[in-house]
Order: sequence, then structure tokens, then C-alpha cells
Amino acid sequence: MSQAPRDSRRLVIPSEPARIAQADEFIEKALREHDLPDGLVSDLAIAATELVNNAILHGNKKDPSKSVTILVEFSSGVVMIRVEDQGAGFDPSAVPDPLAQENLLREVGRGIFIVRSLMDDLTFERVPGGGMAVVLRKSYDPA
Amino acid sequence: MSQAPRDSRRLVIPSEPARIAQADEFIEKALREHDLPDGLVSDLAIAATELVNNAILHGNKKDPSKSVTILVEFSSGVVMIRVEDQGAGFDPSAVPDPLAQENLLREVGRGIFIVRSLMDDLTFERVPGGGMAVVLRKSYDPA
Amino acid sequence: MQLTEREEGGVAILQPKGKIMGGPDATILREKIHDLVSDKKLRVVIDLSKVDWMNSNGLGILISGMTTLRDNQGDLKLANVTDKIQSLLTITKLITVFEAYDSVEEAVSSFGARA
Amino acid sequence: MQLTEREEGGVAILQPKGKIMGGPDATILREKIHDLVSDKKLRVVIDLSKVDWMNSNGLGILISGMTTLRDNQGDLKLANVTDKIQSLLTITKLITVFEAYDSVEEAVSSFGARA
Ligand SMILES: Nc1ncnc2c1ncn2[C@@H]1O[C@H](COP(=O)(O)OP(=O)(O)O)[C@@H](O)[C@H]1O
Ligand SMILES: Nc1ncnc2c1ncn2[C@@H]1O[C@H](COP(=O)(O)OP(=O)(O)O)[C@@H](O)[C@H]1O
Repeated sequence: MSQAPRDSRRLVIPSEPARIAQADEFIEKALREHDLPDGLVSDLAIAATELVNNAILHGNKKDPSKSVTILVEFSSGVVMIRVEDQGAGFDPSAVPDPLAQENLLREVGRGIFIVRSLMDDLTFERVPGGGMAVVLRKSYDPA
Repeated sequence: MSQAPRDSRRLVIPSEPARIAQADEFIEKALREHDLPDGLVSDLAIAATELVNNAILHGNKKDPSKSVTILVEFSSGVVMIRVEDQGAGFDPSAVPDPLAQENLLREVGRGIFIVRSLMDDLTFERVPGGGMAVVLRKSYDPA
Repeated sequence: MQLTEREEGGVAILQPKGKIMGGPDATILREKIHDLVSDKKLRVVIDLSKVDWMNSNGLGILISGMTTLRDNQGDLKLANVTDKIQSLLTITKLITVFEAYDSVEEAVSSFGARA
Repeated sequence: MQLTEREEGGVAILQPKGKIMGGPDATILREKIHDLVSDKKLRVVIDLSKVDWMNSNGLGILISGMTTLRDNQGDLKLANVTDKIQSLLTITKLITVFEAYDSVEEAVSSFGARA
């Protein structure tokens, strides 16, 4: 198996909800350049846009002077997407279970659950000096 | 009792929902110039804005090329407000009862009921050549 | 209509000001309620003290705010209902639908301890 | 996301197109649903055939559309759920919440005769 050289790309956007489409385009472009199949591209796009939405809305609370940094890295058949905000952070274990009967009709609260279901790995880090970084990983068949 | 001379004013607006404030301003200005007391001005403004909203939304279906004509007339201690649209008209007797238990939590459907409650009289006419004219009347103490 | 927001004891207090007559009013309040739902601020008081008058559009906004919050496990209560609005709520029987309080403080504390 | 609307047998059919990922998408669909409620078009089918993918934002839009319509004595049903969306509905258990049909025609006729 030939190991693809490491590829690392970064996008920084202001915390405006409408920027989500730009973030998605950036991410999908990188995935397609690495020849990931359509189904994997959309799973990763679904998961990554969840994290970017959370960073814009919950982390940075739509403050356009705060930025969201998106890092996409490919190495050894694993794609990693890291989304960092400048917010107050949060405790992922305190997020209510979206499958509980009383939560089924709520409009929100399924993002992290969906990311966990679609990806191989999801980790949360507090960034020194404030902010949260959320990192997802998914393996793929490198060309 | 001195009979005030008849005063008749007309405003024509395009059917854009945001025009409601302009219609209200026009109507309230006329009412205040006739020294109607605050409570009566707001009752009339509530009732008239119901009719203008209906003409814009239900009558002209927000088509900005169709207009709504508002006529305010004072004579013999009665104010009359007539709102005419260019829509398909409707049958007022077919409007569901907003006080029925199953309608209580509906967002809409109380406009005509409120106009009837606040005003002395409410009539509906089909305008020759299409459109609906809805006319409300309320008596006041002429200065 | 203008809309201001503050928070007290874990309860969001929305204060509309002016006349609620239609046009952009409903959109403004609807988007605000949805922002609150997204932020999990599900206990909401509408302080009506600064509302000059409202027509059925205003009543519809209050109803849709309440039902949206209830659908999301929250609730909406009214404070400082003016005489004019009170009489509209009475003739439309909506008085039976809303929980209303004489002051923001009473409305806030009706929600009980902070969740 | 783009949104088109048509009517069939007294039922409004909304067809979103593209990706539903957040930002303005929710506002567009929410305003459309509220226009339908105001026009008393309370039977709504969402045709998902042209949706590339959606994240939890899209799911939230479908839920709020359905609850808003139900609160107003209407209903929202799904048609042409793609495999991708089907699997999201399954893992989130929302499959138990929505009524879904294999075609727009079936969804429309599930509403019964025109009211
Ligand atoms: N980057 C973040 N910063 C702060 N809080 C967050 C962040 N991401 C998620 N959260 C918190 O976790 C909760 C659940 O997030 P999620 O599962 O994505 O659902 P939703 O975003 O629809 O509420 C959010 O409501 C928020 O309180
Ligand atoms: N000018 C009009 N042209 C056509 N239909 C109208 C008009 N005014 C009212 N209607 C019909 O009457 C119904 C009830 O109107 P109303 O009591 O004002 O409540 P709402 O406007 O909230 O639905 C409307 O839903 C509409 O179908």
C-alpha cells in the first residue's frame, strides 16, 4: 500500500450563519480531490457542517468578530476535520439524549449524535486561551 | 349639534405586507385630526389594519402590481373606512368560528371577528369587475 | 414593533415595543423564538407593557411563540397585559390559553427554580 | 437549498433542492410554512427527491414544519425519502415521527378527499 503524502488545508471564516455554504464547498472540494466516493463525501459534509454550525451558533454565538477555523487533513487513509471556535466551550457529556421520547419532537439537539453515528471518531478539546476544538476522523480507501 | 362637514381621504398602496405601517399612519392621522379620543383611535387602527392585511395577503396575494385602496370618511359623527382590493373576493359567511375549541390555538382566523367586535358595523361588497370592498363604520362624538 | 431581549433567572424576557400590526412583525418575533429554541432558552416571558396595541397578527405571534416553545419542551407566559390587549384576549377566548401575570417578576418566578 | 411550490388536489407540495445544511435554509422553509398557514393551505407534502443531503438542520426544519402545521390543524408528510435521508431518520428515530410515502401521488392521496 502506497502511503499518500500528508495534505493539510485550512479555512478561517467569520461567525455568520450564511458562511456554512462556503465551509461546505471548501471541505467537499478537498474530499473530491482525494477521490473519496460520493457517499463518503456527503457523510463527511453532513458531519462537518454540524460542527461548523455549532461553532458559529453555540460557540461564537454569531459574533462576526469571532472566527471559526476549519482544518482538513488527509494522511494514511484517514481524513481528519477539526473545527475550532472562540467561544466558552461546553461539556459534551451534558448534551441530552436526542433519542429520548420527550426529545423526539424537538427541533434541535441531534448534531453531535449524528456526527458520532456517521464518523469513526469524534473528540473534543478545550483550546488554550478559550474556545473549543472538535475533531472528527473517518477512514477511506486512498487512491 | 353642529354637523361637521364631510371629510373624505384616500390612500392607494401596492400589495406589499410592509406597507401596513404606512396605511396605519394615514388612518391614524385622519382620526387624530378629527380629535377622536385615544381609545377610539386604537380600536379603529386595530380594525382597519385587519382589513388592509386581508386585502394585501388574501385578496391581492401580495402581488405588488395589484393595489389596495383605503378610503376614510367622516360625516355626521360616523367614521367609515373602506378597504378595496383587486382579488377574487370571498364569502364571509364561510369563515370558520375562531372561538370553536379546535380553532383556539390556530395562529390565524380572528381578524374579521375582531373587527366585528370593535366596530358598529361591517359590510362586504363585491366590486364590479372583480375585487372585494370591506367597509367598517364606527360612531364618535364629533368635536 | 421593536423587540428587546434580556435574561433573568434563566428566563428570557422579550419586550416588544410599539404597535404589532403585521408586515415584518411576525417574522421578527418568529426568528427570535427560533434563536431561543436553538440556544435552549426555552422559558420565555413576553412583557407587553410597551405595546400600544396589537391586532390579530399580534395574537397569532403570541400563539405561535407559545406552541413552538411547548413543542420544544419550553413555555411562553405573558406579563403586564394592558387593558386593551386584555379585552382582545377576552373576546377571542385566548385568555383561556395563555398564562398571564401582573409583573415580569411573577411571570419569571412562575417557571420555578432554574433548570 | 432552493424551494419550489406547487399544488395538487388541495395539497401544497414543497420541493427543496440541493443541500439543507443550515444558514438561511431554516428561515426560508419556516416563512413558507407560515405563508401556507396564513393561506389556510394546511395539507403539505415535502418532496425530498431533489435533496442531495441534509444535516440535523434539515431534520429540524421538517419537524418544526410538521409541528407548526399540526398546531394549526394541518399536517406535513414526506415523499421520495432518499436512502441517505432514510438512514438519518432511522438512526435519529424520527422515522417513527414522520409519515413517509414512496411518491408524491401517494402522499397527496393519503390526505383523503379535498376538504
Ligand atoms: N462549539 C460549541 N460550543 C459551545 N457549545 C456547543 C458547541 N457545540 C455544541 N454545543 C452544545 O451542545 C448542544 C448539542 O449540540 P448538537 O448535538 O449539535 O445539537 P444542536 O446544535 O442542534 O443543539 C448544543 O445545543 C450546545 O449547547
Ligand atoms: N379581502 C379578502 N379577500 C379574500 N379573502 C379574504 C379577504 N379577507 C378575508 N378573507 C378570507 O377570510 C378569512 C378570515 O379572515 P380573518 O378573519 O381576517 O383571519 P385571517 O386573515 O387571520 O385568516 C381569510 O383566511 C381569507 O380566507
